[in-house]
Amino acid sequence: MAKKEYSFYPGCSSERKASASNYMVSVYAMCEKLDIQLNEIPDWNCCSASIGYAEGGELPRHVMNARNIALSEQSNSGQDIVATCAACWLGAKETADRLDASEQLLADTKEVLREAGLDVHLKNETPIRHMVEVLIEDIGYEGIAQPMQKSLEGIKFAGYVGCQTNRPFGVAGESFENPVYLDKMVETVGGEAISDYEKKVTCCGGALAFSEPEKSQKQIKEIIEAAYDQGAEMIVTPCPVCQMNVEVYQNQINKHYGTKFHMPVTYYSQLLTVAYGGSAKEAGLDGNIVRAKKLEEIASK
Amino acid sequence: MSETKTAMYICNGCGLGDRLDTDSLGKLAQSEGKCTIVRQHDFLCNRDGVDTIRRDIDDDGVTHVVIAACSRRAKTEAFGFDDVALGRANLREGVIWVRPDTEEARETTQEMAEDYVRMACAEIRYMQRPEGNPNTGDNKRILVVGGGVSGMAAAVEASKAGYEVLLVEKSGELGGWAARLYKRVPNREPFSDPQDTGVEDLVKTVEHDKNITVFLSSVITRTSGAPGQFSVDISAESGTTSTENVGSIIQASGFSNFDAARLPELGFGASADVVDQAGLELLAGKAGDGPITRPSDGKEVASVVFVQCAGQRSDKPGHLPYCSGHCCNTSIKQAMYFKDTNPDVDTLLLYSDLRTPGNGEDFYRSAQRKGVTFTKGQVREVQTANGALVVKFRDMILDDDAEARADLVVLATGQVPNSGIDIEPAAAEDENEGSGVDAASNNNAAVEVPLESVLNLDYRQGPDLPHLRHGFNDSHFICFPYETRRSGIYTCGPVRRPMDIAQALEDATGAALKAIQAVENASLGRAAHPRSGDLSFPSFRKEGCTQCKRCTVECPFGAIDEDEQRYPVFNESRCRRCGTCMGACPVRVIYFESYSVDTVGQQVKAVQMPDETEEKPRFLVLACENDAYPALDMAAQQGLQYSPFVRVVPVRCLGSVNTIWVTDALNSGYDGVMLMGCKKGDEYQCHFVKGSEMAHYRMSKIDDTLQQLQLEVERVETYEVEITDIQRAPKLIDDYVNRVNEIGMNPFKGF
Amino acid sequence: MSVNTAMIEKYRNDFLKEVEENVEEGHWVKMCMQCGVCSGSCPFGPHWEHPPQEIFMMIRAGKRDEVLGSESMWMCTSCYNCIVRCPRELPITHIMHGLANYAHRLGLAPKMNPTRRFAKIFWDNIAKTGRVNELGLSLNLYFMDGFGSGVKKATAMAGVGVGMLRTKRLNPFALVRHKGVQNPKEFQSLLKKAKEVEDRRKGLAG
Amino acid sequence: MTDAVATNETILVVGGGISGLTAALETAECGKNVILIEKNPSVGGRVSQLYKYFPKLCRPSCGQEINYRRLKANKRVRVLTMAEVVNIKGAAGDYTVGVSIRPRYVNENCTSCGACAEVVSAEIDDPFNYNMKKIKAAYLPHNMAYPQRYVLDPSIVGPEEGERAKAACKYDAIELDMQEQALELKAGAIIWATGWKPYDAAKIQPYGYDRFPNVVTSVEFERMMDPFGPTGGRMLRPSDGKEARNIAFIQCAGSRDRNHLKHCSRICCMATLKQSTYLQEQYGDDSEAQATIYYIDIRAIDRFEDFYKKVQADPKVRFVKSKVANITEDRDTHDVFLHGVNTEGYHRYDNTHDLCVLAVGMEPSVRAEQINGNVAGDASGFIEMHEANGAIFGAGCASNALDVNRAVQSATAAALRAIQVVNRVAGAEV
Repeated sequence: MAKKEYSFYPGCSSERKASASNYMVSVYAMCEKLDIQLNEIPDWNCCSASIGYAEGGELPRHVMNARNIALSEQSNSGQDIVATCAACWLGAKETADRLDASEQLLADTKEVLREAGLDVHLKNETPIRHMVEVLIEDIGYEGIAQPMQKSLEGIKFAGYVGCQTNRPFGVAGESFENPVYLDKMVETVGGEAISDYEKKVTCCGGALAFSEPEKSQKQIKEIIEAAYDQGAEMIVTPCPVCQMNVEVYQNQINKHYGTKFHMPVTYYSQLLTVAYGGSAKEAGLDGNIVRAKKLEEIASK
Repeated sequence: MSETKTAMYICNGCGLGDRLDTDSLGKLAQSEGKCTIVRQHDFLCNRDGVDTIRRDIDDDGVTHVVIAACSRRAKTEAFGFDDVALGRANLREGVIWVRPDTEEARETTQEMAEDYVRMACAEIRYMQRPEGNPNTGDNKRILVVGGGVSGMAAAVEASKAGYEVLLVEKSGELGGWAARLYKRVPNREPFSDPQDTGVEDLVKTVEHDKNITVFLSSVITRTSGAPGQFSVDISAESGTTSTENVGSIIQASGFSNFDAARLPELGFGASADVVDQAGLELLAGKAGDGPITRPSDGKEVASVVFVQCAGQRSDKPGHLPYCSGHCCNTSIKQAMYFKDTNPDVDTLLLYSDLRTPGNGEDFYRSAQRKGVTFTKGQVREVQTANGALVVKFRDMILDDDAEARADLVVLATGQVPNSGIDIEPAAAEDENEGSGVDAASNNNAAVEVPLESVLNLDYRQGPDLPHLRHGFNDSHFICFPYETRRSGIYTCGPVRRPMDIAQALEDATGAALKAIQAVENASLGRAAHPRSGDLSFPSFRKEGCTQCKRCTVECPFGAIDEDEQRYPVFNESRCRRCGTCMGACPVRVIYFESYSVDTVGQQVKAVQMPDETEEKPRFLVLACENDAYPALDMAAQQGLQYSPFVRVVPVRCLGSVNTIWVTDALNSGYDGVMLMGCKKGDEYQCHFVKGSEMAHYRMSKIDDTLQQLQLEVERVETYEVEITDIQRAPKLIDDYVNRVNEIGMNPFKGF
Repeated sequence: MSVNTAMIEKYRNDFLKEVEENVEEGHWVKMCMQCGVCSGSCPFGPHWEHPPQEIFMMIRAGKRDEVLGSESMWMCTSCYNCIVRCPRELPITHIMHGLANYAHRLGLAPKMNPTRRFAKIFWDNIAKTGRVNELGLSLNLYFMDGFGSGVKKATAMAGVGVGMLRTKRLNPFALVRHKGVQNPKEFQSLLKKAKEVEDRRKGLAG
Repeated sequence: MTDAVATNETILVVGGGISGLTAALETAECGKNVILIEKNPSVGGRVSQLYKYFPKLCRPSCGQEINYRRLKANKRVRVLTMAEVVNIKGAAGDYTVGVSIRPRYVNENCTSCGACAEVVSAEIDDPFNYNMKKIKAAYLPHNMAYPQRYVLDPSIVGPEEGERAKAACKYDAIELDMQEQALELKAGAIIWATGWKPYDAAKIQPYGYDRFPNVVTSVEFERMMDPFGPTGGRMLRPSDGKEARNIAFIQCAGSRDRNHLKHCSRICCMATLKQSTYLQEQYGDDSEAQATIYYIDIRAIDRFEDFYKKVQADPKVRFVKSKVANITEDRDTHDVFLHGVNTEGYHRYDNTHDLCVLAVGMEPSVRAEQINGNVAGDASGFIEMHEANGAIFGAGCASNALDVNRAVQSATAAALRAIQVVNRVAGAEV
């Protein structure tokens, strides 16, 4: 397959030793097997996520995202921007849309960026895509199956797409209420997907897991409970915020609600890396607080 | 009468040949039936079968044809002989499909078929091929009453089809209410802004149209005659009256505005700044593109509140119980008058259901984009103390009592039809017990317009078209909006039902089509809807008539007038051929060429009556041809079965059932008579309006004669049957037959 | 004269006009037809004092203080469920963020609202180095109410912390030094300039 | 059968629903020649799939019986079924219309005796019942079918089932070698009455029509009431066939919605009010049966208000001013949970129902721009009157979302517009 190059926007949580560093490890391993080259945007900055709205206001947030786009257009020109975290993807894409829609906002943004010596045309020509879009649209399910060496047979996954990876942009052709691409990906690599997983697109509380822990943890409890009810052994998700929220608070939820959750929460990239013969380490399985034992066994075979 | 020659064709197809002894049927047709030609055919409705019949008619001078095969509703393309008197004996759906194919049932099935052959022969003997009503008029001019947009549109559309039109307008100018609108609700993509009314152009088109003659400041003082031959007196204010002949009439007399003085609680009358929608249109007209100012002090309006359903959708006395359909869109349009001149004017619209159907949704969104605020609110009161207007309302969305200050309040009041005099106050009596409105002023309860007739019909039953609920002259039927109860006269526009300009223009074009259709059919002597194209017409033996006037009173379409000696005058072109008069006539002098007391009465007598020892009762079923008879057909098609002892006769309407058929049946030994007609009452389904209702009434009179003859009243029953009662109809027959069998045979059997 | 009173003077009675002028995507508020889909779609819906639909109605009804002082908008988890289902295509999530930002700027938002305070901590965190210092963020959050409660909260979350450390998803050194963009100073001035341009645009200066 | 003689004084009506039929009959009864073409094997259109009409609760087949009698008695109307317009050439007063007729495999000899159906075992989905039921592959479209002739589904022509049907027919009405036919028809004016189709409820993802069996559309619910329909006339839950007694009706399902149908289809409110009376009809005064209508505005326009008042007085019907946000399902019982907020006072609800009916809106069956390139249409695809349309006139639901009464009005008006063109062509000054 011809080598595919993308301008890569990793996002803060993906940095080494950050909360989603194992996501990055598995993404790089996966891309290597799929002949995808990720050229990181030099000196990228945070997208302010959604929670930045309160203090940030409109223009500062757009300037932050515009800066990333400008840097990408400058050093990785002609390459689609790819983000692995939904918040980064959303931040950049929304800014691109808003700048395209409002001359005023574009002019203000350019005026500010000029101070940092960044000239930018920002006419929304650079497509801003999520990694799952790249996998489905550019690689395709056959492409995903192609480098497979091991099947993840025998593991039942609840595909938890979450909110921002699915809305408001989502993947073309997929329904907001019942996206099926994650289930298809699981089945492509031999896993068993629970296609009618009830909490597939329910929000885990996002940033409010920090500021409103009880309310978010009630959501998370229902998300995990539904996975157990429908016979899932693991949850797979495309979003670092969902992964962290659904994984790290399980003990607190168990204490608070008396449940006995011990549900591994993995990334699609970890599944693919293992399926492509990658080791547990290459798949970043050592980064999972709740160990994905069955996956590790397959990886070690 | 020209030489009549009758031929009977018996089909052996569709299982008739196997299930019936068709040879004996043929012999029967010759002997008892007196048919000169009797033929059998294995597949009567195919090319060869049809050609056989065609040859007999063309070469052997056959004038009366009976086809003993399937139902009169089937194979009409094959058996479409309209140059002979045609009868159908329903052996398939009427006999073999409703009886089991068993040995025990063979005999009674054969008897059924034989009776139906006898009945068909009896009917054809008394039938004439309808020649068409001789007393026709061929005037093709069209009269339009009312010069508003509805009337003008009707006139223009009729003229475009090449017809001459007379347009009579009561006021001094054309345009009606639409002319007083500043702008109208848009009727074209993108549906976002008020549109010019286009009334001036319409008025110019009418004035320059050579086909249209306009009578201003004129009213109709007398209308008489019938479709194709109406004579109309048009009286001008100046006193001169001209009599014109026209072929059909379109009544577009429009509406009057609800008298908002009936809404004191909303401040109308107490403050000049509380206006109705018509009032706001005047203010907008005066303001032109400039800002609208308050009537009281000329101050520019900075805030306005629209109160929807003012005096509408309410059961309070003097209010309108219905919704006028256009007022939500109109209020939105009027709110845009303000917003388009000055976006800072606060416009609040309080609704209970915002009704902007169809593309009105774009108009609603456009209003919101312009900043009009909408909320669901029940307005209790508009306070007008010391010049400031305060609208007190219950905000249903925020669920609290709120108030809004306003420089101007617009009340969305409704439309009241100018539908003339209510000629059936008795009927209107029971309709509005609920709303506590006294009958006399029923239709004009809401407005003090003096009661004057619109058409001044010189008809026995009254000067105007009958009213439906709430005083509208509308058709009672959903699939036939133009089926009024006066032939050749069609209503359109808001007099028919509340509507906006877009629908009025469409309605007017439809009414113009029907008026053209009326003049074309009247000149050919063909009936109008629902028995469209029927050539038969009513005539009567004057010498037998006792001037009891029952026919002139009971005719649902007011087609029969009275001459000086109070004999009925039949106005054939006004007749819808339903036969209600024939059913009413106590001396049975009224008849149609193809449908008379004999064509059914002789069928009743033609049935062979087994004597009481044979335990084979006989029951007559008189079934309405439009609902009950098709229901029995479809029951047969579905393989449902019923008693072999009934003989079904389709009738044009239960209203045409003459009581003589019932008494003859009972006298000649029938054990019972069953009538199956349509639903009656408020939501009546009978397309001849009162047929089913009168049958119930007349049959209740039969009970007295039954008791005199010591016959049980249960022998004669009248049922309401719908066309979809495919499973119920056969069951009704069987239950009735069993019930009467328990009572026992008719004692008169064998006399 | 604080920014807030300036606002009241300028927009005497019409809160809707004020929102249209100053709140992100505020011009959409008038397009709501009160159907109820957004309120019903919100995962945190039950916790909203006034669901989004009611906020739009209150804005039209001029209830300025109840809206700007309400906790509701701070319950928004930015899950976009309302945006994709709104029959009028209102960008509800952005309007809620805009209202919260505006209330925050006017100082009318509820002082002790946890999300408001966390959002400020988050912004200051990323403004410092251009990237999120996750450890710094968590600690600032725990200790925002002082040392005592901070220790209590930190120990409650110790289990999570250890788990993250063990799996190398927590960088202890971040306490000391966190590397973000190459030139944090220039980045911070960028944000400062952006704020000035926006305030000038919205007439909020001063 | 198809020796359709047509000149430029003939009027072509496309679509045999109530609007097409009305336009054809009204035109013919003014003395004009008409050709009526209908895509399905029988005329009748959507109204023949309705159980009752609002507001009178009368029967559509009653009006159809009258129209069929007018049709049978009028030699000026020629009906071509299974026929569709392929192209339109020419201009007002002189059109040439390409028509293609699909093979019915049954000729005019058919006496609808049903013998062929008895020997055929293969079944197909019944389009008349929105595929909720199976029928034999040799079938009479429905009780009131006109023309009253059977049809053979192409799936059994070729395999021996077709031969068996042919053998069973005593009147050699079955021709297995019938081919698709192309026809050129002349016409002075064209009345386009192709009507509407219900919006595809599967597109309304939050309501899960494609995932939950007990979420049905209003047209499917209407079919359940027909004794000859898929459930023998009873309101049953598709999941377990049990009686549905606690029914939810969701108004504006995919309507007044920029993500779906922008326009309001006018009839869905009245259709739901009508369908709420079916509970009383089926369960009598058993108070346990309950209908809940979730609405934004009840649009019972003008005189329909009387009917709305009657339904409001029915204790079995509850009104909730709210558009349901989404539906979830109990995976075991398949009961549906409706989540939303009642706009009047903002009360949140999670109501359980055993059946949910989506009052879907109307889409034009053929969008204006698909007709022949230059027919003007509004954004929803309904035909809009415009000189550019020449003598192609929209009638009924092809011109707007209309109830039956307005559709017939529109068809009658279209008839006159067509006649005006034909009269000009004939130069026939009356």
